[in-house]
Order: sequence, then C-alpha cells, then structure tokens
Amino acid sequence: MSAAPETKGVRGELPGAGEAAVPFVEIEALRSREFIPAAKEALTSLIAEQGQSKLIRPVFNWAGRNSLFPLHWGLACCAIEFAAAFGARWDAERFGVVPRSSPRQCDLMIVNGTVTWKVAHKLITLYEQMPEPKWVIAMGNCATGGGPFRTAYSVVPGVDKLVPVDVYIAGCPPRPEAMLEGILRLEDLIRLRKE
Amino acid sequence: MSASLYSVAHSLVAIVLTAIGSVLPSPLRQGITNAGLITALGVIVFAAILLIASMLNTIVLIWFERKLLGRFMDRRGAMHVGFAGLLQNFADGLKLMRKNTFRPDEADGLGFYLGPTAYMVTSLILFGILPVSTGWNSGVLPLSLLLALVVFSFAPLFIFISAWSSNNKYSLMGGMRSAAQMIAYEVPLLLSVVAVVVVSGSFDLNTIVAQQQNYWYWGPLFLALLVFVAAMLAEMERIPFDLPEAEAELVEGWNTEYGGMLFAFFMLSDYVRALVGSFLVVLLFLGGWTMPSWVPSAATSFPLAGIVWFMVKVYVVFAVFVWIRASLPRVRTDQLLRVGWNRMIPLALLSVVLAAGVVMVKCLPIFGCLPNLGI
Amino acid sequence: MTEEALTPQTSGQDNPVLWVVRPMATAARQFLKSLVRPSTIIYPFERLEDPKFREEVAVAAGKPIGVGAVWDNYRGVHALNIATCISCNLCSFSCPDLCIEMVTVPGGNPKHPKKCPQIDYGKCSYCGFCSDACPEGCLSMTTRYELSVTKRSEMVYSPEKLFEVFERKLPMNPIRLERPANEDAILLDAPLCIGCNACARDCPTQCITMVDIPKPETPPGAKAPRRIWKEPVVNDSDCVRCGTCISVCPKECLFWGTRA
Amino acid sequence: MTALPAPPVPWPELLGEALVALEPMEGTSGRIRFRSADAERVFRAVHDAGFHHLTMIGGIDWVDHREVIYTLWSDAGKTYLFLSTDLPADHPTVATATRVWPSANWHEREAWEMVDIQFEGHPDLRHLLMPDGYEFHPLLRSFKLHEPEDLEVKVRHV
Amino acid sequence: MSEMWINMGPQHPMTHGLWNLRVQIDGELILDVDPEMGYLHRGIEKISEDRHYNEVVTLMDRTCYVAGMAWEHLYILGAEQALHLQPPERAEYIRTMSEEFQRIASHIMWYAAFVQDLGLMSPFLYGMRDRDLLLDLFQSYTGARMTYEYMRVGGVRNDLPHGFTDRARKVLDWLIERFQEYDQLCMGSDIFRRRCDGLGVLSARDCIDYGVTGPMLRSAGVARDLRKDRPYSAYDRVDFDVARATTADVTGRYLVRMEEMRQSVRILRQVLDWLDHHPGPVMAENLPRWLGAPYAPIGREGYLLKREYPKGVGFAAIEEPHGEAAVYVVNQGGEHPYRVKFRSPVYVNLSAARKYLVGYHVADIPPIMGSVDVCVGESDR
Repeated sequence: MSAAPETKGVRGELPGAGEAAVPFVEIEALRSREFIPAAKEALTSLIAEQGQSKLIRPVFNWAGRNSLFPLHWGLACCAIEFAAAFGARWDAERFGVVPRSSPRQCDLMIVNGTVTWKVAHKLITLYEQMPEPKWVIAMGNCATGGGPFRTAYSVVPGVDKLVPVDVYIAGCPPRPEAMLEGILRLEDLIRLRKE
Repeated sequence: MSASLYSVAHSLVAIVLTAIGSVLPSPLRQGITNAGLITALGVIVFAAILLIASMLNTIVLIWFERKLLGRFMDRRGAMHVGFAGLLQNFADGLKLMRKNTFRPDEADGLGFYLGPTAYMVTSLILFGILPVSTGWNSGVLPLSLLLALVVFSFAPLFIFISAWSSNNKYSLMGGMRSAAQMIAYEVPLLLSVVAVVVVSGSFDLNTIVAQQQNYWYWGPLFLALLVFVAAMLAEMERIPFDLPEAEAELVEGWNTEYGGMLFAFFMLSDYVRALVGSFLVVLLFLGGWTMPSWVPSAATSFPLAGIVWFMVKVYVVFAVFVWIRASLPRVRTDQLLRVGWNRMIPLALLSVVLAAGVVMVKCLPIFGCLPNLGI
Repeated sequence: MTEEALTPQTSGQDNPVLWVVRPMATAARQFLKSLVRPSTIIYPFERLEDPKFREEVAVAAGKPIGVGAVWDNYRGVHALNIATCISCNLCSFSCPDLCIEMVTVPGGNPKHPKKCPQIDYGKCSYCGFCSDACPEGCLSMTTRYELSVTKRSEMVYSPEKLFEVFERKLPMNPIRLERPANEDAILLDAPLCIGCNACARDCPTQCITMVDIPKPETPPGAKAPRRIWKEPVVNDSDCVRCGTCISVCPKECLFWGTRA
Repeated sequence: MTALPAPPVPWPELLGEALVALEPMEGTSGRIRFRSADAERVFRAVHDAGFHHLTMIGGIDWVDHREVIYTLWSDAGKTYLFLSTDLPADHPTVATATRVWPSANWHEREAWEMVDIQFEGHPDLRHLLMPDGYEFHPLLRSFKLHEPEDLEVKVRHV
Repeated sequence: MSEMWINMGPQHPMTHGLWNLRVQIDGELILDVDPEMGYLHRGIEKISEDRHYNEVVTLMDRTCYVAGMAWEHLYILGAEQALHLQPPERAEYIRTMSEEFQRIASHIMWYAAFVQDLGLMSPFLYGMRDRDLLLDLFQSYTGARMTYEYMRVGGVRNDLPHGFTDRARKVLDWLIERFQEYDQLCMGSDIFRRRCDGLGVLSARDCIDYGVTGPMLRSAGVARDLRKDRPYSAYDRVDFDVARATTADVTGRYLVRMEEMRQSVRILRQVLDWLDHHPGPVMAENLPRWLGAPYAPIGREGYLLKREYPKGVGFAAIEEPHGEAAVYVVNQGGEHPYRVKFRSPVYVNLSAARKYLVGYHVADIPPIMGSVDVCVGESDR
C-alpha cells in the first residue's frame, strides 16, 4: 500500500545532476542592488533639471529599500520560518534586513502568522507607532486571508482588513526563501515608488 | 608624521585666503587675511576633516562588526549592498535620515531631543582629544587623558535624560540600569588608568605613547589591562554588559521610543564610543602608533604609517570585543554591580600597586636598553 | 529504570579563567571553520534545489547545508495538465481548506463544459490531499514555492496558469499512492432508478453504460411505471470513485457499497 | 497501547452514592460517572486515592445536556482515570476543582469560556482565551462557523 | 521607583510568540505576575468539529508549530482509538521516529531561543542551522519543512524514501558533536551558570499540584515520562533512559533537555536499525473507503455517503517535547469528530507562572520563561 518515490508513477522528472533548476525569481531589485544605478539615475534627473527632490529621491530610495528593518515579533507558525530566514542558512541580514524589537525603529511589519481579533488592535497600534515610510508584508496564508483558520470565530480573515498590505507571500508557512523573495519584491515595489 | 592635522588645515586656509586676498582691493585683502579669521576657519576645517574621518571610520567599524559577527555565527552578514556590503551602513544611515521624526505625545520635548543630541556630541568630542598619531591634535594637551575620560563619563547623564523623558517604562528601566552600571564601572576604569599614569608619569596621551617606545604597557600592566577592558565593555554597553538595552527583557532599552535620526544618533554614538574605547586600549596599553623594533622599517616609515598602524591595532582590539560579544551571555544587574564594586575595584587598586612596582623596576638601568619587542 | 539525576558536568568554581575561555574557544573554532565557507546559501543566486545541494554533500563534508534528496517529495505550487484532467471534482472535494474551485475551461462540449481546478494560494495549505486524490495524476505538486504577489487577487491561479507551471517542467512530487484493494464501488438501488441517463452523461471517465432491461410484464389494468427501461452498469476498473454520478442522480438511487 | 494493571481501587465504597456508573475505557482505568452535587467530595476522594495530577478538564455540549470530563493521572498506578458528570443545559453548574487540584484554574476558565459551564467557587472565572466581554461560547453546538465571505467582515480603523 | 505594572507582550522579544506577561515590579523585583493568553486562539477545537478525521491533521501541524509531528501523532492516536483502528507495526516505528526527530528539532529551537534571551547570540544561529538539517530530513520524506500532513488515521501517508536511514544517521552523528558544542557555550560558561542557577525553582510538590509536566517536572526530580510510564507506538520496544535532574531550576531544565536530545538520538538509532530490516505496509488494511487513506479524505457533506460506523471515544496522551499532551476524541459516527479536546502542556505550565516567577528579578524573566519553552500556538490552540 505504500509507494517508494522512485518507482511508482513518476509524474515529473527530477532534473539530473548537471541540469540546474529553473530559477523563478524575476525581480528587478536584484539587478539594481548597487548604488551606482541609483546615483546614475540621480545624475540623469539632475541633468534633466527636474528639481532637487528628484535628485535626492533615487538615492534615498536606494537607501530605503536596502535597509528594511522588520518588526521583531512572532505571531504563529510563519514566525519560525521567519526566524529560520535569519538563521545561518539563509541569513536575511545579507540584504540589510535586521529585525528590531521596537516599532519606532522599523520600516517593515512582517505579519508572520494568524491575526486574531484579540491582537488586532495591538497590531494596528504597532503599525501606527512605526514612522513613515512603512510597509507591511503579509506572510503566509493566515495573514493573507485567515488561512485554514479563516472560518474560526476568533481569527481576522486577512490582515489587509486592518492595515494596508504591500506584498503578500503565499505559503503555509512560506519557506525562508519565499520570505526573502517577498522582501525582494517589496524592494522592487519601493524602487518604482513615486513619492 | 611631523606636521599636525591642525597645522595642515591652518596653512591650507591661509593659502586659500591669501590667494583670494591677492585679487581683492586693499581693505578687503587685509580683512580677509586677518590672522584671527584664518585661525577660526582653520579650526572649522580641522573639525570638519576630523568629523568626516571619524564618522567614516565608525561606519566602517559597524560594517566590520557585522561581517565579523556573521562569520562567528557561520553566516555571511551584509553582503549585497555595495561591494561586500560596504555600503550597507550608508544605506541604513540615509534611510534613518529620511524616516519622519516624531515625538511621542507624553514624552518631554526638551529632554527627548536633547538627550541623543548631547550624547552624540559628547561622543564626537572625544575624537578631537584622542591623538591618532604624533601631532594629530591641534596642540599639546597636558591633561588629554583626563579630559577624555571626563567627556567619556558624560554619557550616563544624557542616556538617563533621554530615557526619563521618553516616558516609557522600558526606557526608564534601561536608563536606570545604564546610569547605575556606568557609575559603578567609572571607578575601576579610572583606577586602572591610574596604573598607566603612575608608570608613564603623565596625563598626556602623546607622552604616554612616547613612553611606550621601548615597551608596551600591556605586559607589565596586564592586570590593569584586564580591568580596563572589562570596565570599558561596561561603559560601551556591549555584551556581556549590555543590560541597559537587554533585548530580551527591556525591548530596546533606553532607545525604545526613539526612531529615525535620533535613533541613528544613539546607534552611531554607541559605535563611536566603541571606537573610542578601542582607541584608549591601544593608546594606553598597546603602544599607540609605535611599532615594535622587529617590524621592518619599510613598514613603519611610509607616509601616514603611524595612523595606519594605529588603526590596525584599533581594529584588532575591536575584533576581540566582537569575539567576546559572539561567545558570552549577558550578566544580570545585581551580578554586574557586585562584580563592579566587589571585584573590579580591589583588582584595580592592586593593579595600581603593581604599577608602582613596575615603576621601581623601570628605574633599573638595564631596562632602558631593551629593544621594543611588542610586549 | 530511572538513572542518576543530572548535574552539570563541570562544577561551579574550578577554574575561573576556563569559564570564559571555554565558550570563547568554541566560538573561535566556529569562526575559523566558517571563514572559508559559511553555511549560508546566497539565496537568489544559489538555491537549495541546485544540483550541488541536491547531492549528498552537506553533512559528509562537514558543512551543514543540506542532506540531499530533499526535494523529491516537496509540496509546492500545483502543476495541472489540462489535457488529461477529467473534471472529476475529486481535488475540490478533498481540499480541507476549500481553496479549489472548478472553473470552466475551453475544450468541453457546450452541454458538458470541461471544468478544471482553480486554486487560491491565499487559502491553500499545501497539504497535498488534492494531488493524492487526483485519479489521473494530472494535478501534482511541484517544487516551486516562491509566490509573493502585490495584489491579493494574483494569488488565485486559474487552470491556465497552473498549466503554465506544468509546462515549465518543474520537478514534481513523484509519490503516487496505490489505490486500496478494497475500494467501494457504486451500487444501484435498482427499484428507485428511472433510467434517466444523468449518471452516464456526467461520468467523467465514461465508465457508466446504460443497458437495456426488459420491461416487466404488467397485468392488464395495472399501470406500468413510467420510466426509461435502462439501467446504469459501472465498469469498476475504469471508475475513479469520484461520486459525480451519486451527486447528479435525481432519485438518489446510487450509493457506495462493497460489491459482493 | 497497552493498559498497565491498575491498582484496584474500590470506587463504590469510596464514593458511595455519588457514583453513578463505572465504565471501562481502553488503555485507562475507566471512567467514573458521578453526581454533580457531590463533586467536591468525589474530587477529594479521587485525589486521596493517588490521582494527584489533573491532566485536563473538558466540556462537551450534548445539546440536551452538557458533560464535564476530568482526566487524572496517578503516578503510583501509572494510569489515567476519567471523571465525568452530566449537567443540565439550562443550569450547567458544578463545584470547582481548584481547591483539590490548583491546576484546574485555567482549565475551568477555558471550559466556562468555551462550553459555558459555571464552576462554583472558582477564584477567578474570567475570560482567558477570548477578549474580555466576548458574549458567545464558541464550542457549543449552536455556535456555527462560516466562511468569512459569508459574514461580511467589516473593520473600522481604530 | 515605586511599584508598577509592566506589560511584557504581546510584542516583546521575551515572549517567543503572542502572549502577554503582566508583571508587577518594585525596582527590579517581581511582585506579581499575570499571564494573559488568547492572542493566538484560533479555535482549532471548533474547526476540528467541521473537518474530516484526516483533515484535522492539517490543523495539528499548525497547533504546535515547533512540534508538529508530535501533535499529529497525538491526535492520530486518539482518533484511531475512537475509530477502532490499529496501524501496522512499521507505521508505529515511523511515527516513533518522527516524534523523536521532532523532539530534537523542538529542543534545538528551544535552545536557540532560550540562549538568545540570555544575550548569547551565536548559539541561536548554530541552533537554527542544525535544526534545518532535521527539517531537511522531514522534508525528504513528508514533503514539507514544518507542516507535514504526514500521518493518517490507520498509518502514515507514504513509506520512507530510499537511503533515508543512512542520511538520518549522518545527521545524528553531526548533531551529537554539536550537542557537545552547545554545552561548551552554555554550561561551560561561568556567566551562563550564574544566570541560570537557582532561578525559577518549582518544587516537585508544586509541579504536581499545578499540573506542570515535561522537562520542568523532570528537572524537579520526578521521572514521569509517558513514553516510559504508558508506552505508545513503539516506545515499549526501544531502550532509553528518562533524563532527570533534582535542582528544579533553569539549569536543571537545560540539563534535562540536553540529555533528552541525547536519549532521542539513542532511540532514533534503534528505530532506524529496525526500519532498515523490517519492510512492510505503512497503512492499515481494510480501511473504510470514507476514511480515504491513503487517499485524500473524501467525505464532505454533499458527497452522499450512506454508511454506518460504530461510535467510540478515543483518548491518547503522549510525551510531547514540552510535556504531557493529551487528546480526547468523541466519535459519534459522523465523518467529523463530534468533539476534540486537547491538553496542551505549555498552557498548564504557564498557568503556574506566578509560582516560579515571583520573587526574582526582571532580568530573570527571560531565562525562566525561556526554560519553560513557550509555544503559544499549542497553548492557545
């Protein structure tokens, strides 16, 4: 009644030893991590004489997206993967993502788990304590839409009912890589932001 | 390096002003080449150079710590922003600059802004006092060591002001702890410095370094070094003595309510103080910019060699601090205070007594002939 | 049975220097080890699925990166082969999170539109019940896990989008469970049947055929029951046990049971 | 899972008329149904018989009546024992077990919150899992779950 | 500074989850505490009543997100008793193996979080790194890192892949070395010992009165371990010792957990050997069709099942990494359990917080609460 994975009804082929897995990340932020593109953009806008704010913006934008401090809190299952992403194997600090415990010092709230009605107003308070500019990532299905618990009496069906969400990461829980990809996507979003 | 930074700045200003003055009519020329004006501008340029150099150094120090800590933890640390993550801290700084500044409603307006600013300023003043190589500073300060330590000990006051005025229980507890800790460790810190002063016979840091031409103080004054490093760790509020910002119980300690640029002030000042702590260790115990005699002269005679060697030593000392941070847990408040008052102070006193012994040995004629072996 | 109570191996006060040196030495050893190659995977550039991490490199080489063969069973995004989907609804039935909705895709005839699963990844909990239930093996789970979107609605994957995933030929979860030997069959409560052909019409595998049954002799005077004189016969070997026939039967005359 | 031989405890003699029924249960020492009026005495007797550890207190809503189940563990006998009592749905009240087993505190708070069972003499019977002022008792059978889309969730920013 | 109440939580680095510890302090001294739970109450018991027996397993992984396998195991044992089913022996061994791997993973997670609370930063990273290896193992046979959905009523979903036991043994070898390193960093450090010794003392008497179980109880000298006292699955067929300390403080709990990890490795080596030599089915024969296994559970309302199934009551208790977990499943003949009631060890351990926190310093809260090993998902359910 059991089935060994090698023999029975193989549906897809695993890539062989020499064959690389197909990359999925189609994110611009990866290409524009460097300071030089931002500076180049700033110079271009200076030459085009589009005003001083246009000069400052790309540089500050570069700074903002490369140093996202998420709020250090754990809601539920995704918090463990959130922690794993800061662990040795994935090391989110490579991207300048350092969790801070105080909302005053954060730019990014990663809602990593189920939000219940009991904690909803505290979440809103925390969000309001974060200084502008700020972003929210709904990590995992519970934060996105209540997940498997969305029918429960105590669960908020999606954190977007409480605070504006910029990036949703699907997964239950998302792998640490998926979380990093979500952060990169947010960086992409910030890059294209018009202030 | 013979010319001091200040004299360089002074002559730079003088040349520029003279050049400008030469094309101007007579009354203006005399006005602009006035000696007082040149001195004033020279001081400003000197301060600006100092500030920029020390800030850059601090930022590189933060990068250094992050990378080093990463390796201690079997990971890589910041690496994607700029080459090997070198631009990471600039990004952090710029971002914090852009964050909107705010004050919690219940916080006290004056103290909330005064605290971090004064903390930052007093930390930065230290760079003007500590020599990095011969003639770095404007002139000879006979009591520069004492002045440095006095300025260094302002910090608990400002931390407490900002903690009190931010009207947060965690901040308040952090501020209390910080004040208690810094005051407790001020005494052994000063006493261990007394040992150095006894041996060198001077409060002038330049003289202290000059005294170490023949032998560095860390060998004879090893006990004083240990006490000094421990007390300095407490003063810098680094693990294992980082109770004021003990993340586990007091969310972010006394900077819980601070965000944006004010938080950046705190962050930066902490590292400025860490840098200054490493400076002091190198100046007092590791021979400052002098090098042992076995180092080939080519390595010590190129321009700015003194600064380079000094900074190398500073980073090595800081690496030890990072190593301690990576491997030790933090202690508890009462343990910290007990260690401070019951252990550190007797040890520091003992080190003063030992220093007196060293002075007696130093008087022996054989001692002056020894080559500098780096110990 | 109970062994000695545990005590710390090292007593409290033996050598104060050692107490600080020991952890520092451990950290330093780790530092030296990770100087060459920390166990970090540089994520967007290196991936855990890469062949070099797929192989059994990690623990053997003293580098805790992976243990090999990790991805064989991974449950990520679904891949749907629209061509072989038979619209049996089993995935939708088996979903504990009710995230699968059957939507019409082109390809069916107007009377019986072809329906394929549309999956809302904002609700899916990646339990794999749907791909376990799929009788044709057309819905399976791949190793794709990166799914960040900026709009909630982009999380809903239409059958076409799932087919795109299929076309990318990602590694798929190869485990296909055998069917149990004692599967129940569709049984007919014959007296209730009216021969309406609904079950045969909607059967996704066309395993139900309507066979003629003799019209019973009725005594003159008594009225013959008004019905079509046909009865469904289920081909058990083709049946996927989806239950569509049961749910469409207007008289509720089909039921699960064990064939004698 | 094998049941270890439990020390024979003469429950009928110990509990007297408080004992309603003694039912066997696989892998445990069985289940004692007792009269809710004598709860306090039953708890004391069972505690003294060696069941010092209270594992959990659960309430079940059987629509027409409610049941409270106490699960106990005896370190000496290495076995579980269940106590159960039926309460009328209109007046589900039973004496608290906190005086016998202090750990009953949170279990009873939860049972009150979820299944609406009143524990007489409980020191601190207030909301634990749900926010203060929550009016419903979710684990009653009359409390139905819905898809959030059906409920039309509206949230006002505070 | 006079007496004041501070709220530690729900967003606080000490909590490791979503709960609130209200602390009354006088200076640095704790006068009173009041844990406030429910911030992660997700109504799992209620949702279970609307789910198929096998579908509840998906909730179990999320109930305790650091010990998903243990909770799956617990629930499945209860459900099997309620449904009068018996799994094959190989499935029992696989379950035992899964639970022990989970115990190590959970304890490593505890270690990482606990040590980080004391300000020791690098062991957090080491712990997460080594835990990832265990999660890789889980992923290689269940298909997910944390939410496995692996056990089914009547057995487990699939058999172990080829070469799994060898890989597992390599990981165990690696881990045994790492445990040495962990000890060097913690018990070998004077500061660490001074932070932990004599803190959070909860005597054996109080433990039993307040229902405290798991490593907290065993650190007080009571060798109660359900794996030994009331063996389930394959625990009566493996050889291991119950770790026990007598100090009843944070150090004792640390030692007990460390020793438990070593004992788990010992159990795992035996179980892996057994699995190598005893192939067989992993799912019970002759399961009723509606239970679905090894298929997905197909039994929704509207599926028109006509069937009769005997009623029953199931009770199971296991020694979860945090302590004694129990489940009470009522089967009223429907496709869904009528009532599922869980006992969470963390919930009970937290309820005694006043006993082991009052009288210590504020700085002692992180080590003490860290030694309790809080997992809020499981406690709030």
